[in-house]
Amino acid sequence: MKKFDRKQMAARVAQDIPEGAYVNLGIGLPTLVADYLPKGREIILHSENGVLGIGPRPPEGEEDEDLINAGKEPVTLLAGGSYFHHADSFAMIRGRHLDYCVLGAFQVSAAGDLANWHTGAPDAIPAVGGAMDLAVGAKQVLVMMEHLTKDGKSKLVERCSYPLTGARCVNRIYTDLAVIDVTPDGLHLVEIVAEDLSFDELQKLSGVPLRYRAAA
Amino acid sequence: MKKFDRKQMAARVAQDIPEGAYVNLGIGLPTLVADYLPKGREIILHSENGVLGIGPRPPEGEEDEDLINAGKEPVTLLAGGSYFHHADSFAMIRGRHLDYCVLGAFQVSAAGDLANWHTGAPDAIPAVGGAMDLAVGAKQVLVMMEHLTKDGKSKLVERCSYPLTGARCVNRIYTDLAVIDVTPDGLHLVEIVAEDLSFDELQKLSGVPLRYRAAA
Amino acid sequence: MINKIFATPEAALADVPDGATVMISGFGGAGMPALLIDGLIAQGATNLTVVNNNAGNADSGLAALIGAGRVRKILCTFPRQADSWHFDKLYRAGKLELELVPQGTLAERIRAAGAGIGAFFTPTAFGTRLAEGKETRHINGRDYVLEYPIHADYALLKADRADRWGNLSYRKTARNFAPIMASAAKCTVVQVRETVALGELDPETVVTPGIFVQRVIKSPS
Amino acid sequence: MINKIFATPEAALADVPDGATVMISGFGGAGMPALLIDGLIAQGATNLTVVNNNAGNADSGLAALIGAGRVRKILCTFPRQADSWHFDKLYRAGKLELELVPQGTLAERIRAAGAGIGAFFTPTAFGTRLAEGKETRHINGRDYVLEYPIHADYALLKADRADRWGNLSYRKTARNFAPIMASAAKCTVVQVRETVALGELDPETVVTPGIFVQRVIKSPS
Repeated sequence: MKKFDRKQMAARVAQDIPEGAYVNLGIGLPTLVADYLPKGREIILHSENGVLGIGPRPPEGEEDEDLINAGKEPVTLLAGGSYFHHADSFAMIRGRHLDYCVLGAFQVSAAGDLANWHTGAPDAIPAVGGAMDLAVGAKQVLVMMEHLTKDGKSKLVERCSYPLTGARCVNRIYTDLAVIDVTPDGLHLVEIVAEDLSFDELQKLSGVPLRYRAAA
Repeated sequence: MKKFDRKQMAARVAQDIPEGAYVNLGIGLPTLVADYLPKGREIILHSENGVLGIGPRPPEGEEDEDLINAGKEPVTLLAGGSYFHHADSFAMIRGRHLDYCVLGAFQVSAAGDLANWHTGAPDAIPAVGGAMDLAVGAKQVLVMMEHLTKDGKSKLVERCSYPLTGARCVNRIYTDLAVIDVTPDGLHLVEIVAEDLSFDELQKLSGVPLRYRAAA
Repeated sequence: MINKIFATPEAALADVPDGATVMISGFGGAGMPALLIDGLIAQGATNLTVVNNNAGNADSGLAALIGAGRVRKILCTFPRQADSWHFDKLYRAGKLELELVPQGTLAERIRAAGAGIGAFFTPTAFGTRLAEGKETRHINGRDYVLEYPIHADYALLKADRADRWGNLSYRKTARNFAPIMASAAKCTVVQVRETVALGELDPETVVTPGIFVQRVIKSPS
Repeated sequence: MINKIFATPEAALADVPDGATVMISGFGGAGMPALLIDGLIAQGATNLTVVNNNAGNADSGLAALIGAGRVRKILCTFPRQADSWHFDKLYRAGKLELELVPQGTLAERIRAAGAGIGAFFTPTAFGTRLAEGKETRHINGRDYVLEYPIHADYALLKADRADRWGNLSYRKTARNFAPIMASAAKCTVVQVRETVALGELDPETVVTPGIFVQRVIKSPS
């Protein structure tokens, strides 16, 4: 079996985002999706710190400390971009104006519950950012994560053991092994992306039953 | 007895508005206050349709249909003025950022209840505008009205018979006869403005007991 | 390529169904989308619920839509005007339902719809006839009334300039209700004085980002 | 003549009392009012409640205020950072209270304070640990959590340009929390890159009208 690497995962997510979509890419792995959006497809990226129309990272030496994304990385603004304050930015999110958000995850449950902000460790310093708003607000919540934890456990679970970010909010999951839809009757496999991985093998690596479904 | 005319009433209200105040002048009689603000005293006028820093009426022929006040009259904008949308405009009002509003009234009660939007007539078409927001929002609610109705009844009443605009919201009342404060223990006379009117005569014309009080 | 600029009001309004809730911007004449209202009259949708500050003046714009008998219900703050005769007549005849809303509550309910707020407590109208039957609550020394969002199927708006992404700027007090209505409707249609190339609107001064706008029509000059 | 421009941060911050609630703008470094935070440290007020997106980075700005032991409680959304060591140490020692708030709820609670809203229902955090103990309600098919406004005694903000009435414009994503914090504080103090003559800011592009601003300080260039 050959798993997708991070770049392949980002490209696979990018492929599903249509022309004209308004999209928020979460901090970390999801940010990588921006680099793989198909050329010529106009997609408008939002960041919760008050900007629509994010462009590529600026060339070295041309960073502007006043122009950053939610991950506090320097970005640029495309022609047609705009700035707004935090309440307006989250009005866009909470008011269901974003077509997609792409979030990382620790765990996703069979019901689409998302856990991505807290490991539940009693001594951990919690931090939530905009994840809970994105989870309830975006029209389509896409999760992008490795299929397994570092010690080989499935991140797809019957019930999240980590504290929830949002309940029943995830629509589609992209892992390094597969693309999986969350439906009212459980998880449906859209596509196996890892090379030389059978459905039965994927099922064994997954903590919840998967069903076949024709790709959307 | 010689009552104050409308201009004298407006000038008397204007005299009490201090330098630097943010003020909303209601439609009708209160709008007249703008013409009597003391020269050299910088006062910033707000209108609920989304403008701060209203200047005088434009010269004939220089009206701009996109620059109007809440009474839909053409106005101008002073240097330092700004525009904003209706939700932001009423955030200013409701959020207690306006120092003063000046409103007309049908009736004011001894407790400071205000009735200024509806006569209670069953066949009347109601209209409320921004009055209820101003009544609860401005730090100081000033009422400007004639002391008596056209048929000689006191507009100061024990209890409003007309539907309320706001409860216990009025701070000071300016009539063509007197200036009166609303206090926790009833109405206090600040000043008689009509010529040749004694306190006893004023009391007879008023539907509620008035007390003397040193002018503020 | 994203292009929200439509060629004609007919095309931009073709799918408005009977029974739709339609927000219309403007405060008096300032910001009233006359071209789009005329387009809606020509289009023929009826049984509409309209959200506007007023209930029409004289015989054009919203008053003409009301006069044509297309409006079932209106949510507004100040229907009664010297020249609101079309409204007055149908209202008195019991043919037009009115929900009278204080102006700031109207604005905040529209904004709440756009911002995904389920309900909010406002001090406005507490203790008055307009709060009768509504849930109230005493919070931190003050009395409040619970109010719910107003969502719309369409918003018909007027702005000053737009680009093909639907970013908008406005002119003076013609801004009024348009930015919040844009956020509260499923389909926001905007008539503008001028369309400009992408990037011509200063990103610091875009008042309505294009995410809230679906269709743009340039007014004939 | 109205003149909100102060000569020094000392003068603009002289009256901040111990125990004050202080909002501080900025998202990371963008929009962080470093001059005013340094002024507050020098001024000496302690036992403060601070509202910010984060809990300080490295050893300057908010981190320095926390490191100096002046903060009793912080309301923020993302305290944990690679370089939030001042916060981490005091928090782990039980010397600093944390109220963790989802970012959109933090923004909306600040906006609600400025807008006179008594409380609001938001869908964010429903069913999560951050909604535990809070009132919830099912409205029109969706679940919501009741949230209350956050008021402040002072807001320390950074903007780009200001005039003597306190009108403000911002630069790019440095705008972030400043406009809503300006509305939520009894006394809003702003450091700006540049002060300009009245009328120099385009009235269409003033982001924070001066009604929300009490004091302005020009940053040394």
